[in-house]
Amino acid sequence: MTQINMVQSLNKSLDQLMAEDERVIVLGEDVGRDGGVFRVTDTLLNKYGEERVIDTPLSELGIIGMAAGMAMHGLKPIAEIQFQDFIYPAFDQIVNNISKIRYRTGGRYSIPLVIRTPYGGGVRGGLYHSQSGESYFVHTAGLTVITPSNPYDAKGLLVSAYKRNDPVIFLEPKRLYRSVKAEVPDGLFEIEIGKAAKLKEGDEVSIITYGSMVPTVMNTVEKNGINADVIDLRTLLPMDIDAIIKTAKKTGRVITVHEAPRTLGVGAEISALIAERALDSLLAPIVRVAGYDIPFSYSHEDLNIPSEKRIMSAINRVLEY
Amino acid sequence: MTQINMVQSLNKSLDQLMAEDERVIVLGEDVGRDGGVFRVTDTLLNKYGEERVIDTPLSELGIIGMAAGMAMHGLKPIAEIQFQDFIYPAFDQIVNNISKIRYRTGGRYSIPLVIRTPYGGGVRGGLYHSQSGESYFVHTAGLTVITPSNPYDAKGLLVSAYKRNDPVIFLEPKRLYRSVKAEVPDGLFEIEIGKAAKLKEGDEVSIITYGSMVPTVMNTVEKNGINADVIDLRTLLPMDIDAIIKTAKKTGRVITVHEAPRTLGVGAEISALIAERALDSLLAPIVRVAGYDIPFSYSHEDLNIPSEKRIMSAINRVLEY
Amino acid sequence: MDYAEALNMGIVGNLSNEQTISAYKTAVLARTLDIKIINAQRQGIIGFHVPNQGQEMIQIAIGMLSEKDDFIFNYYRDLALLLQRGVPLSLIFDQMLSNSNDLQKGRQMPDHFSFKEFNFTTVQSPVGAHLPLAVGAAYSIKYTKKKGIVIATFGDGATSTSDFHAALNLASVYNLSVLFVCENNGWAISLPSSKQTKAEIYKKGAAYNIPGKRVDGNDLISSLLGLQEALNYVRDGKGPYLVEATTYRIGPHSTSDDPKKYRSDEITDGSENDPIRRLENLMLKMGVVDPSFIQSVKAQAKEEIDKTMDERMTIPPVDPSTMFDDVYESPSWIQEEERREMNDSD
Amino acid sequence: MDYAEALNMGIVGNLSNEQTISAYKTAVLARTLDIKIINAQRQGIIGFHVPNQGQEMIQIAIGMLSEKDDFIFNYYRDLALLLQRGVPLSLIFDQMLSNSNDLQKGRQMPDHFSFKEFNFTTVQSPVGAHLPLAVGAAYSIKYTKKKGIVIATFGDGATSTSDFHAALNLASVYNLSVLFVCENNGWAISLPSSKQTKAEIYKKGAAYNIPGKRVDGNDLISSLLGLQEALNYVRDGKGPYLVEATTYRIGPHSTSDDPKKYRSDEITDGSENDPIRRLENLMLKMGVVDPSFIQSVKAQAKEEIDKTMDERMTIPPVDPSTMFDDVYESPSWIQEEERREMNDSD
Ligand SMILES: Cc1ncc(C[n+]2csc(CCOP(=O)(O)OP(=O)(O)O)c2C)c(N)n1
Ligand SMILES: Cc1ncc(C[n+]2csc(CCOP(=O)(O)OP(=O)(O)O)c2C)c(N)n1
Ligand SMILES: [Mg+2]
Ligand SMILES: [Mg+2]
Repeated sequence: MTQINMVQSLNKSLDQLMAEDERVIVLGEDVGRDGGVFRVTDTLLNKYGEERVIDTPLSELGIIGMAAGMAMHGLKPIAEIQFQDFIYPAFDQIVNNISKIRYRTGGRYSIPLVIRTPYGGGVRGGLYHSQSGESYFVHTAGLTVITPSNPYDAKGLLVSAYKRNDPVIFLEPKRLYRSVKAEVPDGLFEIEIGKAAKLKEGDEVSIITYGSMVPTVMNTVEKNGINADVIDLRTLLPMDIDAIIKTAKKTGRVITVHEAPRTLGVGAEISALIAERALDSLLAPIVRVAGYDIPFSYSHEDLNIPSEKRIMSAINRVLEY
Repeated sequence: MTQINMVQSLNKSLDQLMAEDERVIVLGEDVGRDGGVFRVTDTLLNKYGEERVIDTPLSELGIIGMAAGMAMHGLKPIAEIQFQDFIYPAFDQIVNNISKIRYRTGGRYSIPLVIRTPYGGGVRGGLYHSQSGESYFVHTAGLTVITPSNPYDAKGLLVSAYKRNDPVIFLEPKRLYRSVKAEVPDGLFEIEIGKAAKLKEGDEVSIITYGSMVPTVMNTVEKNGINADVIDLRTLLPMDIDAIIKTAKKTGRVITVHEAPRTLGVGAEISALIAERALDSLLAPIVRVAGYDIPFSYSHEDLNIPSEKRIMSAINRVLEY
Repeated sequence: MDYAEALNMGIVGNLSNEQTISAYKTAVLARTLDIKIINAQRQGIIGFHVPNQGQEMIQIAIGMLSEKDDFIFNYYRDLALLLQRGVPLSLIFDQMLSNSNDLQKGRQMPDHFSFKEFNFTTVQSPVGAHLPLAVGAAYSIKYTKKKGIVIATFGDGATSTSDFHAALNLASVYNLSVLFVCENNGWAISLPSSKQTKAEIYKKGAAYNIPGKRVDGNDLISSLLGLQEALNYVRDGKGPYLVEATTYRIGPHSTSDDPKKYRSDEITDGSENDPIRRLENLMLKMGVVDPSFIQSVKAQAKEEIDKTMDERMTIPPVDPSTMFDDVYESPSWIQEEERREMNDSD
Repeated sequence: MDYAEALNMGIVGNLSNEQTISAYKTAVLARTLDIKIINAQRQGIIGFHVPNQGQEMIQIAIGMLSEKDDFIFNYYRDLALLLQRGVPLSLIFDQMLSNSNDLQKGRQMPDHFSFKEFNFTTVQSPVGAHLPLAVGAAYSIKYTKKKGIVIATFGDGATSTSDFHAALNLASVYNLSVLFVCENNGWAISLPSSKQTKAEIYKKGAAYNIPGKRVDGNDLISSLLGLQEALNYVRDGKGPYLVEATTYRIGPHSTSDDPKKYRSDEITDGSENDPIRRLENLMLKMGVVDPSFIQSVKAQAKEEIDKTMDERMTIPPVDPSTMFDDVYESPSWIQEEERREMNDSD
């Protein structure tokens, strides 16, 4: 096993899934000849041809709607939306069609579709190449929402997403595409959907985070020698309720960290779950560290993404409470 | 002052605003000749003509996008989306354009646009005429989200929405369109955006709700003689933080009630705000009574909308805690 | 199309008497069913209905020319099409009544059908949203080299949707076998087609290099003729095709609608220009049937429908606890917890 | 269009020498600016750029024929159009550098301009999303009986978006004065136009009964001619019009793109088929200018641009605390609280 980054891991996983299963079709803008603007689908066109690696016209609605039709009829499409910011033209298809087709047909049709899309800040992309829109999907029953935080999870979760018989929104933290390397097994393997990862055991404070913020949280905790329980949710819908409640009860001090805006960010749901189920264990307010409730300003990207400093000040706030 | 219902109140308010201000344009599907499928725009076409009361083609994207362009250029459009369930084809315009144009132009353009739309269950409309999608908008900075719960507030809030120089999502609880009557002043008046209404003073439990659930909550509380502080948020973004924290501190027992699905419903944000700011005052878990995390099944509509029974059982849970 | 002209062209000759009679029977069945449902709705037995009346002929023509392997992505106003492709009345009633036999478990409003066995995929309320799915299905057929094509129906209103635009462009770019049939009934609720768009609908294919054709959708023969030409094109693998069938919505938009607010009815049930009456007149004129036969078809339809509805009404409603199933292949902890919560609060 | 032919038709005669020279100067300025920005991007001084090279002529033609009162809804690749309508270099640099003079307060990526004083409304990244806004603006102009029309530019990729479809239909239904100009540069990042759609783009108007026309967007005269005809139609209140200007994206899609992965360059900067070179050759051939004049235009452009950039680079960056302004007319408690939180954590 060699060390590879997340782009390499995803690319290899797609390649293996396509080699193994003829029903897998990759489609999206610039996924073919160009290999994807982040190169996640590089070389796939040459290997699998135009019928299976489809460069689509500029229509997110078309990509997701067509992929859903394929999925209803025997294929296993893996669609790419070039930036998560551009998924909204397909939002009606997501909310009103793909998340409800199994339900409304009484379970007689299903949509085994994976929608991969890079999200979050970190490429100096201003308002429209930086959004973290996970809340819009987490509020939508029928969807499964996943976000890996490292090259290993990226593979295991993508394989699980592919195996799932329901639509999956697979959010790739673009800031971590090339910044983190890890050993990733050559073969295909799965990581259970709905199960969080415990990244660090600790007793004094619980930090619940996911995706793009994981390395920042880990750096903060390690540099400052914090005795923290750190949880990487990995699946945002359905969230790992057991892991959340267990850590809250253990430390009594909880911080949530994500890049999406605070108001109705995923942190809100975590707080609410804890305030419903573990109130008596709480020793301090549940503090949310999040992106601000503003569009993602081009010039001040770094200020909008939660920094180690902001995380540390939240830790101090709950520890000193 | 005579007693009128919410449809009459909204209709009269629109009529008065159009009479007073030539910049007001009403547009949407079937708003003209038909007077709107719920009759909210009845008679306006005859009074103000086709240029100001526009029957549009079947394109929510077109309605909202065109209205936004009008708003950028001196008009005051009030758009109707026939059912909130059908707003999603315009979601990209809402999330990426109208909520961000003031910001991205450095404040040099604004979008004084009101988008009215009926939401919630109660008309036996199954999956697609019953959704409560407020969370999608409340998570979107740049929008203002309002929902009245009675004919009086409907007028005051609509007038305030019209006066606002920013886009407003105005959610009308269709179940209450004709079921509640109230005295409404003839003249135009405003209700401050961002301010909740205290519907009932009490000490033992706080119930925070809004829109379609208000009468159900009030009935529950009154029938069962509950000593409750009842808050009707009226504005969902920005929420009245002072009212929320004050009541939480006062009673220490909080219930949130809404029709939207629980996961990342507005109740989650309320819980999180309280868990951050009033933890020490809490005497019981914060309990969310909400629609279920499922599509809105046609046959079991009544079971999906929180009932008096479910609200009462939540009240008992926190009171007995 | 003028019948005499059709006769002269020898077209009707291509259609056997049996086929014509069978089409006529389906039309009468559909019309009778529609009236029955509207009455049931008025009595509160059925919750809602979008009447099919006036649009039977084009739908029956589609049904006649479609093949078993074709996938149909229809819209909510296609009762006659369902019947023509053989969906039993019982299953239709089960859905309209949302009883426990309904294949969809009572989850959708009446008229929002899904009959997998008949390759009727699934109807949603959001107008046009099935069209990109239809294109994906066609991609799948092509890729897996299966038999059959895709036929998608929709109204004139749907042509303004984003889905229509995306679907036609993709079908054209990938040269997929999709027959798009617009049932232009003149109205989208209260909006006349002339305000929906300033173009003739069959010409909208030009934006995607898709050929288009208009047929008289109130006339069985014109519909069959035009569809046949389009279907030959599509089945030959030449790509998608757009047919505009001009037709007329005889009733209100739905049982919630009052068309008096916005139009005067141009065609009414049973009048000389009612498409069923037109077929009746043709058959009588050509001596295919006699008036007593017509009467017996109508009586039989009524009897069959009354009987079936009585029978289906005895089936109990759907069990509410199923309402948490099928959100996912298996429910997550959230649905399980909510199911328990609901059961507890009973 | 062949230049000799144009000469024969007496067309060039309609254009004064001064106008041609002025157009040429703008083209050179735009090209020089583009090269400057790309270099600045390589040095990390400017964050990002979508090169304008190759598309100058159609943009300059639009600028020449547009009037002060017209509202322009342009897209991100329209540098020459901005210059032709008189936007000062200084303001362009302020935006590209996101300095504290930037009218947008540094909030958007480079090339996403808004110059209200010049009736350039606002550019967003999501392709096509400005088109419905353009239609609304035209509605407003019509309703308030103001002067001017709306001109919207966009790429070939944008024709596949939902916004394009909605916008053209509405502009047609309400007979609004919108000139739609598609700058078909052959590519949408790596997708050639031939895979974007199987129709010719100027024919897409047919779906809405909007007339369409194709012009050689690499040729000033052909662009002016075609646009003039379209503008006459629009200014006469006859409704919207769709112009397809065929052009060519000389550079990469953006500074993040590597076109070698998907194409070989067909037109390169300064080659015989470069649109600026073509205009140069025409002017030389017609004796409007001599080679030394050409040299001096280029030298002047470079000097002006170097000077302006040096000057604008001395302006300090935007104050971060402004980042919470303009979410609303006045910030809600949420933005105020977050602003305080940010300041405290400093
Ligand atoms: C996206 C969307 N917007 C609005 C509606 C409300 N609505 C239901 S049917 C309809 C008119 C549809 O007209 P058309 O497509 O011509 O079909 P018809 O009903 O005439 O058969 C409208 C506006 C909807 N169902 N979906
Ligand atoms: C809705 C949306 N989807 C995807 C993108 C990513 N993207 C940016 S530019 C572009 C291609 C645009 O091509 P075209 O419209 O021809 O304009 P050009 O860049 O060629 O001038 C794409 C796919 C986007 N900005 N917006
Ligand atoms: Mg219609
Ligand atoms: Mg292009």
